[in-house]
Parts: sequence; C-alpha cells; structure tokens
Amino acid sequence: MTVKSVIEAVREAMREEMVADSRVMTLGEDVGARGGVFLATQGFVEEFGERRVIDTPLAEASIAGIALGLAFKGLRPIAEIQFSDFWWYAANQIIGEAARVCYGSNGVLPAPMVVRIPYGGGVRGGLFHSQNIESYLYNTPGLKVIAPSNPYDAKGLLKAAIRDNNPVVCLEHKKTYRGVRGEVPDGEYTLPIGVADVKREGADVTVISYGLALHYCLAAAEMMEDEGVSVEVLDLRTLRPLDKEGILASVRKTAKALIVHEANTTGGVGAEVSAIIGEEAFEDLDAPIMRLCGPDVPTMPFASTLEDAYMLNADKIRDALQKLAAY
Amino acid sequence: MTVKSVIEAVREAMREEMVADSRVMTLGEDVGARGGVFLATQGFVEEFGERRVIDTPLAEASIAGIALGLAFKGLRPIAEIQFSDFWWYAANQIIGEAARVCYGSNGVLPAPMVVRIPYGGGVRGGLFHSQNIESYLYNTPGLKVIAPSNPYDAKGLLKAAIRDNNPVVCLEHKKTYRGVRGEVPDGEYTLPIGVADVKREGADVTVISYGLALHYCLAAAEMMEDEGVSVEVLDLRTLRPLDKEGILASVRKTAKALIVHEANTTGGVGAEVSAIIGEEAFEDLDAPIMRLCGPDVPTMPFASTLEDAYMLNADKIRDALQKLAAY
Amino acid sequence: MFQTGEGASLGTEAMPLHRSLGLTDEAMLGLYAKMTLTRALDDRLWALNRQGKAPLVASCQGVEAASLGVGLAAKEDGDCFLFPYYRDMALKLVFGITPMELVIGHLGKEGDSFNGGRQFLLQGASTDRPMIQTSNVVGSNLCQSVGYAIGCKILGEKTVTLVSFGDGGSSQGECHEAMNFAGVHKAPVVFVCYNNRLAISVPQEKQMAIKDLADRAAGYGFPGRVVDGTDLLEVYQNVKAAIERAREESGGPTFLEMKVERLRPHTSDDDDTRYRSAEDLEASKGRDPLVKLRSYLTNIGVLTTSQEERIRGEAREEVNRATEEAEKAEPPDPSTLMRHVYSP
Amino acid sequence: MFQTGEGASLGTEAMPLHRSLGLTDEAMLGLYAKMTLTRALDDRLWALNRQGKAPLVASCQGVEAASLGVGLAAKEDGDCFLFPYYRDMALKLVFGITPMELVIGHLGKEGDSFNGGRQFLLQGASTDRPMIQTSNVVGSNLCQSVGYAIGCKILGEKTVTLVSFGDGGSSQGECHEAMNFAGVHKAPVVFVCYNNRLAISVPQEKQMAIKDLADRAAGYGFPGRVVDGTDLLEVYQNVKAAIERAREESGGPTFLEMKVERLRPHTSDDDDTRYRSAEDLEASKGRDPLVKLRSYLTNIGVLTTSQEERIRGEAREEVNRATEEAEKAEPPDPSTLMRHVYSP
Ligand SMILES: Cc1ncc(C[n+]2csc(CCOP(=O)(O)OP(=O)(O)O)c2C)c(N)n1
Ligand SMILES: Cc1ncc(C[n+]2csc(CCOP(=O)(O)OP(=O)(O)O)c2C)c(N)n1
Ligand SMILES: [Mg+2]
Ligand SMILES: [Mg+2]
Repeated sequence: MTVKSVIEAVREAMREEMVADSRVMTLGEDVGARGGVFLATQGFVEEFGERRVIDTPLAEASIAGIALGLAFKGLRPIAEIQFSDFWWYAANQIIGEAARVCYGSNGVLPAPMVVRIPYGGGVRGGLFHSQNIESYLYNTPGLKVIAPSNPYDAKGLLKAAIRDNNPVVCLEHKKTYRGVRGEVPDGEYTLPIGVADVKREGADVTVISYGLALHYCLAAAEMMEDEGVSVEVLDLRTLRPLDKEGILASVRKTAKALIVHEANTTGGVGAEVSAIIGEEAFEDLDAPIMRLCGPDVPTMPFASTLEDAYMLNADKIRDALQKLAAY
Repeated sequence: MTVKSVIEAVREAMREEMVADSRVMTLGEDVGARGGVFLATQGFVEEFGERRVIDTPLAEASIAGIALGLAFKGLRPIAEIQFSDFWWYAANQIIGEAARVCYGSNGVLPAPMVVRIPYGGGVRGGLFHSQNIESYLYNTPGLKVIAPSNPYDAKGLLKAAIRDNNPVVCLEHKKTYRGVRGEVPDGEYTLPIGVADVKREGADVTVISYGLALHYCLAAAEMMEDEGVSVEVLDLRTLRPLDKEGILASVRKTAKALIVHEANTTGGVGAEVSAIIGEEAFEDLDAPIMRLCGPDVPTMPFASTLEDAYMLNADKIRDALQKLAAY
Repeated sequence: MFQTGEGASLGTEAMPLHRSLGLTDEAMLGLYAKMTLTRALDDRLWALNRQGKAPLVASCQGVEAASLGVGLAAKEDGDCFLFPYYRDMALKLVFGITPMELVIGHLGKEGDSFNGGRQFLLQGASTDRPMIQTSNVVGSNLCQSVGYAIGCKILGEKTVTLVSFGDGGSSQGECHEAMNFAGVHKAPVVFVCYNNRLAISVPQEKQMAIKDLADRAAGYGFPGRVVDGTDLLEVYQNVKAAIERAREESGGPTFLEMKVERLRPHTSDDDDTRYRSAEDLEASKGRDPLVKLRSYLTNIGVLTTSQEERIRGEAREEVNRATEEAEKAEPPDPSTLMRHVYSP
Repeated sequence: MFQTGEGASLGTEAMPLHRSLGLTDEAMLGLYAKMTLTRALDDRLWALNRQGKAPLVASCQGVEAASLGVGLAAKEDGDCFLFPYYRDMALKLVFGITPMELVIGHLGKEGDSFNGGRQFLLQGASTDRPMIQTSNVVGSNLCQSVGYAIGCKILGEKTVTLVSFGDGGSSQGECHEAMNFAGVHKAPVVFVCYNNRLAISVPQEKQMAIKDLADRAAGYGFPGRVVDGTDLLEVYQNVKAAIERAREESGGPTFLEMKVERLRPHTSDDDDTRYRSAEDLEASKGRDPLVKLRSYLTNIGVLTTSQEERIRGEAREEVNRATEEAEKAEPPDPSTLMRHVYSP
C-alpha cells in the first residue's frame, strides 16, 4: 500500500494498462508534451510515443468520433475531454453513436472506449469550468458511467473501464485530483463496474452519494456519531448501471435515505435513486426519501461567496441528516 | 372551435405569431419550399419570405447557434431540429450556451428562442428516427421544455413559448402530428408554461404522463372505469418547470401514483416526478410510487415486433394500474 | 448542372477507355449487370414501400455509377474498409451483399445481417463484411472513418478506409473536424462526397457559397478533385488513384467530389414536386448513369441488344427471388428486445 | 515564425503610414498609451494571481496590437458589434471598459458589469456595451456572431459584427458551420482569428496541415487574408477594409488571420516549459507588438523618451488605482445565487 492522490491513481491506471496492452492508447487536447492540463498523462508521450498518445486539435466531437473509429479497428482508446463543460460537442458521438452501436448492430460491433472527463465545482472555475454533467450521462442505455471518489476506487474502476468492451465515461472530480489522497495497493487489481461500496457502516440513516460530495458525507456522518446517530454512507461509485441491490440493501436496513450530490437536484442521479427506493423499498421506509443536491441554477458561479452558497459541505449535510434522523 | 390535428395546431401557432410580431422567424432544414418534412411550415416562405423563413445547411449546431445569435439581436427565432435523433449536435448551443446566458450575464442577456423538436417512436423509425430525448433536457436549469399531447395544448403552449424570453424546447411527438386530433378555439389564446392539466378526474389512482403516452393512459383509465377503479389522468404538458403543486395535489387525493412515459425508465422525467412525490407526499401514499416507462434499451428498434415490444399501449398501462389499484 | 468536361471518358475510341484501365469487356458486362440489378432492386424496393411493406426507402438512382465505381476500386484493391452511406446500394452489392439481404433489411425481418431488424437498411455491422455504417446521423461516419484509418496506421496495417456522404453531410461540423484530423495525420482515407446538389429540398446554393466542394480540401492540406459521378470509369480511375495515394508513406487523404444526380424524391416519404422543378428533374434524368454506361457499351459494340435483354431479365428474376424469400422471413422475436445493450 | 513581408507597414518613410491612414500623431500616442496600459494591467493581473487573489488569468501579451487594431477600427466605424474572446483586453479597453472593471472581473466581486461575478472576466454582457461573450467554450461564439450579423441584415440595420477566436478555435466544427452559413448569407461579419500557433500546448502542425488558416476562406466563398497581427497599422487597415466589405450590398464576410505571438504561458495555471522551447519563446518575444509600436513611433520621432516615461507612469498609476478600488469591493451577496436563472 502506498498513499496516492486521485490524479496519481488515474495516471497509474492508464499507464499500467498501456504497458500491459499495446492496443490501449490515449488522445485529447494537450495529453502529449503537456501531459494533460491536470497532468493525468504526464510522461506518456515520452514512454509510449506519439502514435499512442495523440495531441488532438481543439475539437471535442472529433476526439470522441476518432476514438470510436479507433475502437472499431480494435484499439482501446482513452479519450480525454479536457473539462466536462466542453463535452457537449462530443455528445453525439458518445450518446448518439457509441452507446447505440452494440445494440444497433445486434451485438456484432462493440465500442470499447473510455472517455475521461474531469468535472465538478469548488475550484473557482465559474460557469464553464465547474459543470456537473452526470444527469446527461447516467440515463443512457449502452453507456457505463463511473464516478470514483478516492484513489483506490479510481484506479480499480478505470482499469476495469479500459478492459470493458463498452463505452465507459469516467467522471473525475477535479477537486479530488489533489485534494483526496488514500492508500492504493501496490499490486495489480481492478474493481467491478456497477457495484456500490459502503464507505461507512451505520444503522439509523443511509446517506447515498459519490465523488467529492462523498467526503463531505463522511465528515457529516462523523458529526452525527457524536450526536448519537449512526449513519451509513454508501458510495455509488458507478452511476450506470446503478447498484440497485446495494442501494436497497442499505435503505432496508436503516429505513431512511438521504441522497447527496453536487449536480443540480432536478433529474440528477438522486432522482433515479429516489425512484428506485420509492418503488422497491416503500414498505421499509420510515421517512420521506430526501435529497440534498445542487440548487437548480446553471452551475456554480465564479465568485467565492456564490460558489460557497452552491457547494455542499459537511454542515449542510449534517443539518439534513439531523432532520431526517428526527423524523 | 374547429377540429384540428397537432401539426395543424403547431403550424397555426407559428403562423399567428409571425403575423403578429415581425421579429418572429423560423429556420431549419427544409423549412422553406418543402414546408418542413412534417409540413409544419407549409406555405411560410411564400407568406413571409426567405429572410424570415431560412432553409439552413444540414448542420444542427449552427441552427441552434445562429438562432441564439438572432435572439441576441432581438429577433425571436423558432429553430426546427428535423428529428430529435439529430439534436445532439445542437446540445452545446442549447444547453451549454442558451440555457446559461441569462444567468451568466446576471440577468442582462435574455435568450428568447424556441427549438421545436419532433420526437418519439411508434412510427417504424428505428434507432435514429424515434428517440425520446426528454431526459437530456428537463434536467437543465435555464431551459423550459414543453411537451404537449394534443392540438389545443400544442397551440397554446407553443404560442406562449414564442413569447417567452427564455430558451424553450418544444417536444412534438411525431405520432401525434396526424394521429391526434382535437378541438382548437378559433380565437387567440395562450396556455401558461409550467402548469399540468388534469385530463380526467379520478379518485383511486393517479396516472401521470405526457405526449403520446397520455392517450394510452386515457384509454387505460377508461378500461379501469369498467372495472370499478377511478383513475385520474394528469398531463404534465411542461417538463421543465415541472408543476410540483399539480402533481402533489393529485397524488394527495388518490394516494397512489403511476408514472408513464415512452422514454427510457432510468433518469426519465418519471424519476424526478417519483422523487418529488417520495419527498413531499410520502405520508399521503398508500402504495409504492410506480413507473411504467420505456425499457432501458437505446430507443425502439425498426422491426415491427421489436417496436411493439418497446412501445406503450393501453393494455400495458391497464395491467400496471390494476396492480397498483389492488395494492 | 454539372457538365462532362473535355477529358470525359465516354466515347468510341479505337482503344476503349475501360481496356486501358485494365478492365476487360467481360468485366464491363458484369458491371453493367450489377448496375442493372441495382436499378431493378431499387425500383422493387420503392414498390414495396408503396405496398406498405417497406416503411422507408432511400433510392440510389442517380448515384449508381459513383457508388459502383467506389465499390469496384475498393474491392479490386482487396484491402479497403468502408464507411458507406444510405445511397450506397451498388457498393454494397459489389461487396457481396445479396439482394435478399437488402430486401430483408428494408422489411425489418429476422435474418437481417447488419442489425437484426433494429435499424434501417444495412446500418450496423456484420461479422464478415469490411463495412460499418453506424447510424442515420448525417456526418457522424466521418470522424469514425478517420479514426479507423488512423487505427490501421497505428497497427502498421496497409488498409485504406473509404467514407461516403452527401453534399448535405459536408456542412456538418464533424466533416470539418474529420478532414482536418485526417490532414494532420495523413490518414489513409478517401473522402467520397456524392454531390447531387440537394439535401432533401435544400439546393446547393443555400448550402454553400461555392461551386465545388472539392475546393475545401486545400484548407486541410490534401488534394480535392471534381469527378463526374455519373461516369463509372472516371469514378473508378479517381478512386483507384486516391486509394493508392492514401497508402503511400507521404500520401494521405484525398477528397473526391462526385457530381451525381438524384432521380427520385429524397426518400419514399418525400414529395419533391413541392420544391423541385420538372425541368431540373428532367435535366438530372439526362445524366442517368445507367443510360450513360449502356450507351458507352453499346456504342463500342461490347453490349448487344440481346445481351442487354438477358441482363435485364436476369436482374428481374434475381429481384423476384430475393423478394419472395425475404417476404417469407419472420419478424424478429420480441423477446430479444433487451439483448445486446451491452457487449459482454 | 511569421515574417513581416515586403509590404510591411513599419518604417521611417517621409509620410509615415499612420498619417496616410488618417491617424494623427496624437491619435498614435493615445494608442501607444492604450497598449502600454494593457501591458501594465496584464502584468498586474498576473501578479494578483500569484498573490492568490485572481483565480485565473489569461494573458493577452503578444496579441495587443491585433486586438487594439480590431477595437480601433470597430470603434471608429461607430456601428460595430463584437463577439470577442478572452485575450481581447485591448479591444475591451478601446470600447471604454475601465481597468477597474477588468480587475473586478478577475476577482469575482460585486459590481462586475458583465456577469456579476458569475463568470470569468467580462464573459456575459452589459447593458451599454456593444459586446457579448457568452462563455469559455472555444468556438461557440462563432455561430452566435453570424446569427447576430444575419439578424442585423434582417432588420435592415447596417451594423457589422466582428468575432474573434484563436487558431485552436478554428478546429471546432462550429467554426466551419459558422463560416459556411456566413458565406451562404453574405452575412456582414468579420472573422478575426488570432493565430499564435498554439492551442495551450498543441502546436500548429498538430492542429492543421496547412500554413495559413486564411486559405480556408476560399472554401466558403469569401476572402481570407494573412495579417501581421503584431503590427497595429496593418491590422487596422485590414479590419477597416473588412468592415467596409461586410457592409456593402454585394460584400459579406472576410476572414482575417492575424499572425500573433503568445508571450506568456497559456494561462496562470499553465507551465509552458513543459512543452515550449526557450528558443521558440525568445523568437516570439522578438515580435512583441508593444516593442514594435514603440520603435515605429520613436524612429519617426513621434514618441520621445520623456513622453514614453510619462505614458508608462500614467499607466502604472491607473493600474494602481484600479487595483485598490477593485480590492475594496465586496463579493456578491450569497443570497443572490438563485437569481436570473430565467428572464421575466
Ligand atoms: C444530423 C442529421 N440531420 C438531419 C438528418 C435528416 N436528413 C436525412 S438525409 C438528409 C439530407 C442529406 O443530404 P445529402 O447529405 O446531400 O445526401 P443525399 O440524401 O442528397 O444523398 C437530411 C437532412 C439526418 N439524417 N441527420
Ligand atoms: C470547447 C473547449 N475545449 C477546450 C477548452 C480548453 N481550452 C481553453 S483555451 C484552449 C486553447 C485555445 O487555443 P486558441 O484557440 O488557439 O487560443 P489561444 O489561447 O492560443 O489564444 C483550450 C484547449 C475550451 N475552453 N473550450
Ligand atoms: Mg445531396
Ligand atoms: Mg492559439
């Protein structure tokens, strides 16, 4: 075990897969000599050469479309969209095309490609360097979506994604890149896509989250412990397919659920999690299914005060947990 | 009152607004001499000229982007995306830009534009002429989304959308264009965006739907009547903003809710409606919140058998209502 | 209207052009038979639509010579991969797709080899054909084809990728991105643009402010050529050259603008009288590629009237057989709806 | 590296170029002062970033002459509307945006006139400036600007729209769509592309296979010109001509490729030593537009050493005042978070 940051884990996952499998390659803006704007591919072009590490023109549609073509040819491309805020240009190739290819060819044509997308706020990025785009992805049949919260999950899930025969979007919260560190095994491992993880066991309330917000949930759970309330913290880790069983098992145990995410409330992953619970665990519930999610504004603003007003923190979550515990 | 089809109502709404306000105009592929592939703009170029009825190149990003620029200049463009399946190219300008412009300029710059998008299945269109794209739109702060089910609503809502100072997506179910007819007042009227409509009163179960599926719900409600179950049918009509009060009022009355839509289940409008109910009407519920929505495959296939297997119909809805009523 | 220039390949020279291109008289008869079959099949599909059996048909009439020429050059080359578009029926027939597969594809029946009845005709992929056509989204095959071509290069393979699309498709942002990417990487790809001067109803002058799309290639650092797409041999020659260039170390992409015609409405759903003048349609018919090939072969004595009749008769029979068989096929089992959303 | 050609405007002729362009010596001194102020402000903003006060700064050093020249021509014209990009500080100063507004924009404070602290610098719109810059999405202003220009034409107004973007932005699909649409409609628009040969770290040869982006204009049916973007007067002349052409009945768009330099890392977040050689940076510095303008004015005796010092001192003072004031401003009230999601 070695303590690493999320960005290190991401880099290591890609590097190991590129060493192990010559079909794995990466492309995106500035992934070459610059090593990516977050340094996710630092040293790659030197190690793997320009054929496998392609600095692309500034054109996201082509980054995704070229990746899909490469996948058709049998390569295993990892495309990087530099910031989530710019993914819209690639939406047609990712959702319109890649996610439909296997189904549309009656199973003949797989699309093994990974699209890595740094996302999320709290970094003073304003409306166009902070977006949460989960709600435009997790609703897509044919696509898989992972959203790890820590280095261990990031490495294991990203490696699994690279080996997956389907298009997988890997959502990496920018604020976790350097802000979250944790132990990563020294040896080879992968983690299964589609399995949530109980990050903290508890008996009274379940809080369901992912990404950066998960850490605020853990901190809030700690606070609640002091107040005598035992909170279970479930990390979804994968946003599609959602781990229905994992969600239901935890909620059936605690009978109370709070869903927490940074993305806007309406139509977010929390809506689906709530609907699953409301449909399948209705009889087990002791309280309304609550959400504490991003306010419905177009992303967090640049000014510190406004950004703080938007962003989650442990206090806000504790307040919501208190209400739910007291219900 | 005159009986009209949905496509006639759509055409009339646009025409009246173009006659009344010289700033209103339309652009899109084939909207000129062809009158649009569904004939929504039939006769327009002859009546209003080529400056206000622009046949565009085949390029959806520019259709939306040009429309936004026109709106900045003070015009009131109605852009047509020929089929929902091709809207992805326009996603950046609609969601990334137009929906963020008012907020991002601190209220200074409105973006009064309408994007009309024919959508939906049951027309033997296969994977690329059938898509339901609601779940990629209704989750967007700054955007309004209407999805009328009949000619009266279509005309009233579209006219309101054209007069609205925000970007509004008008989702028109292709199968309703000629398949659904109804009375439309002869005089001038608009309908408020954001208000659901009880299309049938009932006491035992609420079924919530919109678009084409609404008609299957009405037929199923009729069948249930024969079985002695009184079903209330709520037509959302607007998908953003959702009429929370309207939804809750109906569910509080019947204590049972079924949400029905053609779009994929996961992350659909039904997820949010369920979450709203699970959060705010929990104590009023006598049964789980049920959804009967599209299976999670990438759109309905072309073959008649597969399309039928995907599509909703009155029988499928009656079965779900029976289960819920018996709960 | 495109005019065949002075370098036109059709005529009755002492050494007919096809022989100087290495094509035997027999091969030419085979090609004429293929084009005749294409036309017969296209007519039949339209009829099946009118009978309510085929929900949608996009006719290829007017583009057969271009599509056949692309197919021929690619097939002969032996190491080409294709990203065709919806009017490429002739090309598909060259690559061994059977009339019966084509009819089945239009009916959405079990046994469809590209998509199992999930999509329109031959969209999807099959295990044994060097061909991918993912969707109906005009323009989206372009970047994919360039990615495929770059993939071949990365793997050190010599495969050349060909992608086809219409004048309408050239307006898409992705067309620009694909051509630019291909230029930077000298991707072994041939861009084949079938310019019939119409995107459904939108005429060329409302699509672009230029006469020749081929001029755009200069902006991407590779050659663009205008080709008379109704002339099989001119197409064949140009595609062959472009494939060779693609494969050369210092080569790379070529953009071929095929000036073609649209002899039918856009699709079976369209009514072209709303926007197209009778004269314009007549002028197009004057450039019918099938007529052109027939005149060429008749004029030089390679095709006789009796051969012509035999070929036409065989085509009719083949189309009949294909239709009968296809109509017998069952629609797919509805229980398969949920299959293959994900690849294992 | 772009070389100033033979038609270069700088020199010490008997009749200095600026006068033949109708610019007085005084006007030139004013422009020099504006450019000096721009540079001083840019340096200060970078310092504010290093002090942890400005989260992100995108330096405009190297693009000042181009941006100032565009601004000057547009401002003088009196009926232009602008869709600028993030390195257009000089242009913004010409249009009356104050240094204090610029600093406030970087700090995200109350009183930001374009976005109320919701976005990066001067993105958004203000009620009284003919200028819209919606977002950070490279390329997305292009179609918007063309739409705006077409809107002016529809309304019968004579306004000319100018849009600026980088070489990187030219790769976006929307750039193609915007230029194509503008060509078809002869939109009264001027495309100003600042080519500094870098999109963050990606050098021109990995972005495109051509030398001059201006060559692309031919594919859209309007003229494209290469301009030395470090030469204020050459820029001014060309933009003026393009504005005039835009307004003519039979005119329409012009594409101006400004060959500029990037004298700093991409933004304050960037470390350009990872990808840029010291020699390349040095070469760029050899084309510093501020130095160029200073030499021109000194050589022809319009700018004296003492004037130069005065101008520099005034710039420093203005920047100090702006910074002090801006730092005093409060951040926006958090209770305003939910405002203006929709327009009434
Ligand atoms: C992205 C997209 N937009 C719109 C359509 C609808 N559509 C289908 S074919 C077509 C015209 C295509 O014109 P062109 O590319 O010139 O090909 P042609 O049909 O003339 O051969 C249109 C607009 C589509 N399929 N995809
Ligand atoms: C659509 C999009 N993709 C990526 C980015 C990230 N990004 C910001 S500036 C930039 C480079 C822009 O290069 P260029 O257009 O040449 O302008 P320059 O910065 O060189 O002036 C990139 C990649 C972005 N802002 N928008
Ligand atoms: Mg065409
Ligand atoms: Mg640049």
